[in-house]
Amino acid sequence: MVVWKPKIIAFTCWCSSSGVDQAGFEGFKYPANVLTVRVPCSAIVNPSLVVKALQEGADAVLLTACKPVELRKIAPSRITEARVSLLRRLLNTVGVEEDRVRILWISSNEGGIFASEVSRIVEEVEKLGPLNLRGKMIEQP
Amino acid sequence: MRLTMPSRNRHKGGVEEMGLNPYIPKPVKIIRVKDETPDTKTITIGPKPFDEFTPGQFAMVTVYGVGEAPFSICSPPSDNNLQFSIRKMGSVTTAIHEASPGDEIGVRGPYGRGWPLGEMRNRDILLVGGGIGFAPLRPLLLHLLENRNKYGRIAVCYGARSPSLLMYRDEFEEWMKQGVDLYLTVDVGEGDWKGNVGVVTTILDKPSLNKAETIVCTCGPPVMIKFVLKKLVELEYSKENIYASLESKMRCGVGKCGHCHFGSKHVCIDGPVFKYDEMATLPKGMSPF
Amino acid sequence: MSSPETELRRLARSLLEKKAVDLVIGYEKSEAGVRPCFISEPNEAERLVWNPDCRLSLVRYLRGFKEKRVGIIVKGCDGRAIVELIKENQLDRRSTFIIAVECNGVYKPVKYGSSKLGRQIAEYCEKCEVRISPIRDHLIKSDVKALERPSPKNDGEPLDWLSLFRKCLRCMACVRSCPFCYCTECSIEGFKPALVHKLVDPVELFTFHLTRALHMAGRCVECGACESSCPVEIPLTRLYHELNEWFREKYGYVPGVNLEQAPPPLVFKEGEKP
Amino acid sequence: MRRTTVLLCTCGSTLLDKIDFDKVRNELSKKPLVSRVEVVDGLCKSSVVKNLSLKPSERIIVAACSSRFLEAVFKSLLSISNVEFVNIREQCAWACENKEDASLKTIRLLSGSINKVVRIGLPKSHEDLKIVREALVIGGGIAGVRCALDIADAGYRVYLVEKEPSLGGVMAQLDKTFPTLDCSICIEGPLLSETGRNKNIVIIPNSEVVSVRGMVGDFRVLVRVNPAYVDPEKCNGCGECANVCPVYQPNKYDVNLKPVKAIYCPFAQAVPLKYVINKDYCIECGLCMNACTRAAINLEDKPKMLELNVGAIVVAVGSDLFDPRLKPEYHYGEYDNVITNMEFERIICASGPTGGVLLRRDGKPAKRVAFIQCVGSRESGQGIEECSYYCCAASMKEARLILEHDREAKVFIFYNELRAFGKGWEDLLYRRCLEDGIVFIRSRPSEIKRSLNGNLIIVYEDTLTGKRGELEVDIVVLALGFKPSEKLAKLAAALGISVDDKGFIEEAHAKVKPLETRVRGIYVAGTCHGPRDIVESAVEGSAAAALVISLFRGESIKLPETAKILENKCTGCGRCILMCQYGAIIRDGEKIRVLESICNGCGACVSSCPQEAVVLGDWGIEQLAPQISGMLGD
Amino acid sequence: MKMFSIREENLKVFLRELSLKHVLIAPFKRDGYFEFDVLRNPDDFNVNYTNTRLSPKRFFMPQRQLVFKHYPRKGFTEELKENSSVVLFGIRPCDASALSVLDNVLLNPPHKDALYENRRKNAIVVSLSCTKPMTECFCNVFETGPIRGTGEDLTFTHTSKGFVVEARTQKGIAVIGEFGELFREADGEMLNEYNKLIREVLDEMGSRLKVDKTRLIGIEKEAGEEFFQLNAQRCIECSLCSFACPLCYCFETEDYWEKDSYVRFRGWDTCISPLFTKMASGLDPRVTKADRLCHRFCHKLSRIPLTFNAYGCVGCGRCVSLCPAGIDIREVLRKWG
Repeated sequence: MVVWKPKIIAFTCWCSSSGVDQAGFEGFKYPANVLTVRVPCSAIVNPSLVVKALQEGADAVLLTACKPVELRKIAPSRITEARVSLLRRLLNTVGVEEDRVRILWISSNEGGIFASEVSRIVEEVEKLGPLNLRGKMIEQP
Repeated sequence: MRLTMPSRNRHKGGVEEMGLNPYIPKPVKIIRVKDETPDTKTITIGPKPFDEFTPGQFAMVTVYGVGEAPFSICSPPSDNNLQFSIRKMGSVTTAIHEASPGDEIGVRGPYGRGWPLGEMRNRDILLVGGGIGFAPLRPLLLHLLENRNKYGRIAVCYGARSPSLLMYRDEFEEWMKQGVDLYLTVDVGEGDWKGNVGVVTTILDKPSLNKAETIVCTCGPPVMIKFVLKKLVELEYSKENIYASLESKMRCGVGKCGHCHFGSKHVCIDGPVFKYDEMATLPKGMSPF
Repeated sequence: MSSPETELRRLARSLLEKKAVDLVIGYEKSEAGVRPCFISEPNEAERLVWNPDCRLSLVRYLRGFKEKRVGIIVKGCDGRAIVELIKENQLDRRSTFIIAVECNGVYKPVKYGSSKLGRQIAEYCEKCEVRISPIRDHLIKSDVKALERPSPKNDGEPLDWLSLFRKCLRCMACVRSCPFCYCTECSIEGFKPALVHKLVDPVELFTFHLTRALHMAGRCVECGACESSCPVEIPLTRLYHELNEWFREKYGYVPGVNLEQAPPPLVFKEGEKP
Repeated sequence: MRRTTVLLCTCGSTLLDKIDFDKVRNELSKKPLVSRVEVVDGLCKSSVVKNLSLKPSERIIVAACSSRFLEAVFKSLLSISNVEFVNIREQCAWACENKEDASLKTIRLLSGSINKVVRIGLPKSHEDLKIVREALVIGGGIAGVRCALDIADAGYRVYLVEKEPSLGGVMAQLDKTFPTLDCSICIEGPLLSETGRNKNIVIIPNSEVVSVRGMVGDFRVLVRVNPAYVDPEKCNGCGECANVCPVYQPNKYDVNLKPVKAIYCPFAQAVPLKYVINKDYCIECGLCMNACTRAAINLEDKPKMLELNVGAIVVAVGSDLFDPRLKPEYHYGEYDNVITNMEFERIICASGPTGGVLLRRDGKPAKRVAFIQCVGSRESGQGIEECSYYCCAASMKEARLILEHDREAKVFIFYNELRAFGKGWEDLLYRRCLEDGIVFIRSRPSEIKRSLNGNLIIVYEDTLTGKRGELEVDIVVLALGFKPSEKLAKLAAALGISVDDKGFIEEAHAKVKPLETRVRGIYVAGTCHGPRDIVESAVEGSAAAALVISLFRGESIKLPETAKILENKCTGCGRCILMCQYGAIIRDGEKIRVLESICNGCGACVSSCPQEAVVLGDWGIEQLAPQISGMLGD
Repeated sequence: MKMFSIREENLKVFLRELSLKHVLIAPFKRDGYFEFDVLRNPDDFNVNYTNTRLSPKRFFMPQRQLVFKHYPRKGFTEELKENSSVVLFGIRPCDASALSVLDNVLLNPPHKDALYENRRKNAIVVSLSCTKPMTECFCNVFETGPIRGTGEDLTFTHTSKGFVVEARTQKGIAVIGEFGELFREADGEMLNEYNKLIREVLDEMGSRLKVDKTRLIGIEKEAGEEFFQLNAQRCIECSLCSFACPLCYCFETEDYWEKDSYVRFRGWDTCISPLFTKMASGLDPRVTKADRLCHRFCHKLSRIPLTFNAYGCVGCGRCVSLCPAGIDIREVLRKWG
C-alpha cells in the first residue's frame, strides 16, 4: 500500500531561501515533500499562483517571508501577509480548508525554525488529508 | 464523469496508419537549417513523409509541445526531402528558428490545391512573388525547370522590402542559366544594390510574354496581391489565367476546424491557390479586391 | 408625475437634440425581453425602456466609446462601477452623462429550458443597499413600488462551490459582461498557457474562478452582470461579495460608494493580525 | 526547439550516497525538452564547467549547491544567462532522511526548473547603462569639499554647487575644533584652496539645484546660479570696490555680528576669493564700478540656469541649527547676553567682531559664563528630539577656550547627560575641563532672568541633588541642536530621494547602506542626514567619494532587475502604484512608469497587475506556474 | 421506415434495460434545469422535460479532447480511442438534426474526422419529439423538428396512448429487435393521433416564423453592414452562442507537454473571438466585431449550406435565449429570410 504523503509548495523569498539552505547545512532534517520555489521577495508571488499550486496537486502552500520589522516603513512582506489573509478567506468560502495556505516568517539564519515549523505543518496537513482538487473538479460525486 | 474507458491504440506512424486519423503528424528529422534572410530560415526535413504533391500545396508542421501551423512546401516534388521556408512570427515559427539538425518535428499533408500544372503545358508562365511569398512559387519554378521543354517562356518578377530580404538569392544565377527571365526589385535599396527600386508592380511590364495565353501565378502579402492583380489586368493578361496563393489561419488543414472557411471556400481544401474569379467571390477581408 | 420611462425618453431626446451627448446607452425591448441599445438620433429615444428586466450593466459598453460623449442609464450598482472605474483611471467623468434611475431590484433572467412561472428578484438585489447611483448628472425617481424582497436568504448556508465551478463552460460571458474586466489581455483566458490553458481543462476552472475572484476583490460592485449572463447560473456575485466583506472588515472599504476614498493598499498596518 | 541541459553535481562525490544519481538521470532523460543530462563532479570549478562546452544559447539547469556560489561561475564566466539553479545539496541531500526521499525531491525540483527554464526567452538582453563619469557634489562644507577633492583626485570631474559665495560651511566659522583645540580655519583653509586649485573641480558658488532627471550614470541636473553682480572671471579679489562702497551690511559669516560693505568677500580665506554684492543693501551708487580696474561689476546681472550631466550625485548640504527664539524662557534675542554657540565661536575668534575678547554687550568683560546644553534637542515637542551629537564636546571646547583667554573666568555647563565618547574626548577634553575647574551641573534650566545690573540669573534644579538654585552669570551660551535645513525637503523632492520623519535625508539602509539613498547613484554625506561632527562629516565625504569612484570605475552599470511595464498591455489602472512601497511607480500622463533607479525589485507590482503587464525578471506567472506544475506533475 | 409503439409504463423498463447494455445518457433535472448526463435512475427521466440548457454536442465533440500523445524518445504517436457504446436517449429532434449536420461537415470525404467518427459510430441516438415547443424555438424553419429530426436512429413521440416509435436507421431497427418484447407495431389510431399532432405543432410554429429559405443564400450581400454593426455594438464577445450551439463545430488545437510526452488537444472555438482568424503575422482578414458577427450568421445560413449542403442552424433557440446582450438570429431570418 502506498502511504499518502502531502505535497507542499513553499515559495521562499531570497532571505528565507538562504534560511532553507541553512537548515540543510546545519543538518536539520525535514519532510522531503516540501518543494521550494525561490522568488526574490514574497510580494512577487501572485495569489493566483498559490491557487494554481493547489489546483496542480499541492495539498498545502507555504509562503516564507522576512518578518516585517516594526519600525521600518517599507516591508513588502506585509503585502504578502494581507494577500494570504484574503486568500484564506476565499478558500474558506469555496470549501477548501484555509489552513492549506500559510505564511511563515523565516529569515536567513532561521533554518532550524524552518525545519521544525515545516515538520509541524506537514503533520497538520496530513491530518487534513489529501486535497485532490483534480478529483473533485472532474469526477462526479 | 467517466464516460468511457480509453483504450490505447499505438501507431508506429506509418503511412498506412496515418489514414486512420488525419490529425496525427508523422515525426520526421530536421536535416539542415539554412539562414535565408535575417528573419527567415529554410529547413530541410527528410525523408519525405509522403510521396507525391503538387507545387503550391502546403503541409501542416508540428513543433511538438508548441503547436502546429501550415507552411507551403518550397522544394520540388522530385526532391527526396522536403523544404519549408519559415519566417519568425509566432510561437511555432520561433521554435523552429531555435531548432537544429537532428531535432524531430511532425509533418502531415500534403494538403490543398496547388498550382494548375495541367493548364501550363506549352504556355508562357509568369511568376510574381513578394518577400516570403516566393516560397510556394519556388517548387513550381524548379518543377518547371526540370521539365523545361514542356513549357513556353518562364518569367519571374520578384520583389522584397530590401535586397537582404530576397529569398533564394544563391539560386538566381542558376535559374537564369536555365532560361528564366528574372526581374528583381526592392522597396528600399541598400549596400551595392544596382537593380530596380520600387514595388513589384513597377516591373510587371518588363517580361515580354504572350500575354493572352500566359499563366500567371502570384503570391505575397495581401496588399501586394491586390495591386499585382490590378496591374496584370491593366497589362491585359487574361483573368482566366491568373492564379494567386492566399494565406489564412488554419488548425486542421482538412476543412474541419472552420478557421479558413471564407464564403463558400475553405482555403485549406479549395485553396491556397485560387483562380482570379474565385477570389472575387471571397468575402471582404479575404478577397484581394 | 410622469413615469420614469417617459422621463427617460424625454431626457435622452433633449440631450441628443442639444448635442450634449453623442449617444445614449440604454435598454430597448427585444423579442426575448430587454437588451442594450445605442441611441444617437433624438427620435430614436422612444425606443428606450425601463423595467426590472434591465439587468445587464451597461457600464462595460462605455469602454467602446472612449472618444465620444456618452449618456448612460445606470442603476445604483452601475453607478458604483462608474465611481470605481474613475478611480482606476478608466473613465473620463466629463465625457459621461450619468442618468441615474432609481432601481428597485431586477428580475432573475429566465433562461432556456427553465420554467417560466413567476418572476423572482435577483439574489444580489436582495442585499443591495445603494439603489441610486452615488454619482449622477440627472436622477430619475421611480414610481414603481419596490419589488417584493423576500426575506433575505440565509447566507450562512454554504454552497458547494466546487460542483458549481464544475458546470462552468468558461464561455467568458462573466468576464465580458463585467464593467471591470477591461484588461486588454485577460490572464485567465488562456492566451498564454500559464494559469489556464486555452482549451478548457475542468480542473483549471478552480484556478479560473478563484483568480477572477481575487481580481474582483475590493472592486466588485455586485451588479450581477456576470451572474445573470452565466449560462449555468453560478452565483458569482455571492463569491465576490464574500471578498468584499474582507475589505470592509479590514479597511472599511466599500467599492464604489465614495469617489474620494482611494482603494486601500493591500497591506496590514502595524500590529494588525492577518 | 526549447531544449534543456541538466547538470547534476556530485559535490566531490560526497552526494553519491545521499542521492541516487542514476535514477535521477534516467527519470529526467525521459522528459520532453531535456536534451542531455550530465553528472559532473564539482561545478564550482570553472575548469570543469569549461570542459562541458556549453553554448550561451543553451538553457541550462544547474543542480548543485547554493546558487550563491555558482551564479558567478555561470553568469559572468560563461555569460550564460538562461540558467536555473537548484540546490540539491542543502535542500535534498542534506535535508532528507534517506536516499530515496532525496532522489525523489531532486527529481521534482528539477522537473519544475526544466519547465521554468524553457519559458525564459532566448537570449536575455541585459540593459547596461552608460556612465557619465562626472559627479555633482551639492554643498561646499567640510563633507562636500572632502568628497569633491577625493573624487577629483581619482581623476574625475566634479561640479561643486554651493549656495553661499564661498565654500567652507560651518567649519569655516568655528574658532577652534575639539578635542585638540586646533584652529578651525587653519585646517580647513588649505583644503579649500586646494579645492579651488584642483583642475578637476568646478566650483559653482551662489547656486542651487532646481531639478534632477534621469538615473544613475546619467543624471541631468538643472542648477540656478544666482547673480553675484561681479564677474568672477574678471574679479581678482583686490578689494578696491569694498573700500569705496558707502554701505554696510551685517556679515552672515560673522553671524551678523560684524558689519561688512554691501560689496564684500565673506572672509579672508574664502574660496573662490571673489567679491559679491548683496543687492538687499546695495544702493546702486556705482562707486564700486568706478573703482574696479577690471570692469568686473555688472549691476544688471541676472540669475542663470545651468544644466549639468553627471553620473553620480553626493548631497552634502549640511543642516541648520535650532532657532532659540522658540524657547521663550531663555529670552534669546531679548536679553543681549544670551548668545548662541555659533555667535560665541565668532566672538571668541581672533578675527571676530571683538578680536577674540569675550565681552558682554555692554562692553564689560565677561567673567562668569554658563553653557546650556540640549537647546532644541533631546526634548519632545521642540527641535529634533534626539541628541545633537556635537554639542557636549563643543561646549567643553568652548569652555576651555574661555579659560585659555582668561584664567580667572568661571565657567558652568548645564548638561543633561554628558556624552563625550570620541577619540581624545576623554583625556583631551573632559578630564582637562574638570582639571580646569569647569563646573558641570546636571540640569535643564527652567528660566533665565535678568537682574537690574544686566547680569543673567539662571534658574535651575540640579537633578543629581534635587536642589533648586539660581546662578548669576555674565553671559549664557545656548548649545543649539541641529535641525534639517528649511530647503532640504524641497531639494530631496527634486532629487527624488526621501526624508525621514525628522526631516533629514533617509538612507537606503541605516546600517549597511548608510551613505546611499533610495535613488541609486545619489549619495549623502555630512549633517544633512542627521547630526554629526567634523570628523564624521569628513569621513563620510571621503566614503561617499569612494562610492562614486567605484561606480565610475565600472565598465557600465548592471542594474539589478527592476520592474518593467509592458505598455501595450497596461491599462493604467494604477494598482501597481498602490502596491509599491518604494514609490518607484508613478503616473506619467496617461502612462504608468517605473523609476528604475528607485525600484528595489520586490515585485509587489508584478503580482498586483491583473493581466501581467508588469514584469520583473523571470518571476512572472508565465514562468512560475509551469515550474509549479512541473514539480507537482507526477 | 416502420412505425412501432411502446406503452408508457414500459419506457422505464426500456431505459433500465438500455442502461445495462450501454452507457445511457438522458436529460434529467439538476439545479433547476435539465442537463444531459449519465442516467443512473430511470425515474429521474421526465417525458415532459424542457430542452436542455446546453446541447448534447459535447458527447460527440467534447469541449476538450486529446488528439495525440507523442513520446519523444520512443518515436511513436499515441492516439486515444473511446470505444464504449453510448445511447443518447431523449434528445430533441433539433439537436439530433444538428448531429446530421456535423456528419456532413466532419465526415465529409476525403478526410474524415476520426475522433468524431469514433464517438458517432458508437452512439445510438434516440430522439423524443417536441409536442410543446418552447417560445425560443424555430426548428420548423429548417425542418429539423419539432416531431422528426434528421440525425436520429429512433424517434419517440409521446401520444395519449403511449409512444409512437419510428426506426430511422438500421441501427434503430436493431435496437427495436434487441428489445422486441417491449415494442409492437403502431396501430392506426395511434398513427392518426401522431399525424394530427404533427400538423398542430407545425401550424403553431409556422405562425411564429415563416422564412423563404431560398433567399438565405444571398443573405451575405442582402443583410448589409449596418445590421451587423448595430448588433456588434451590443455583442460582448463572449463565446456563449458558439458553446451553446448544437452544431458549432469549429475547433482550436493546443499543444503542450506533460511529464513524459508531448500532447495535442483540440476543443471548441468560437468565431466571435478576435483571434479566430488572426494569423501569427498579425494579419487578420476579419478585423471588426461586425465582420465576425456577420460571419457567424452567414456561416450558419449561407456558407455551410453552400459548402456542405445543410443549414448550419437547427432552430433550437439556445443562442437566442442565452445571449447576455439579446442578439437574436431570428431577426436575421425575419428580415432577410
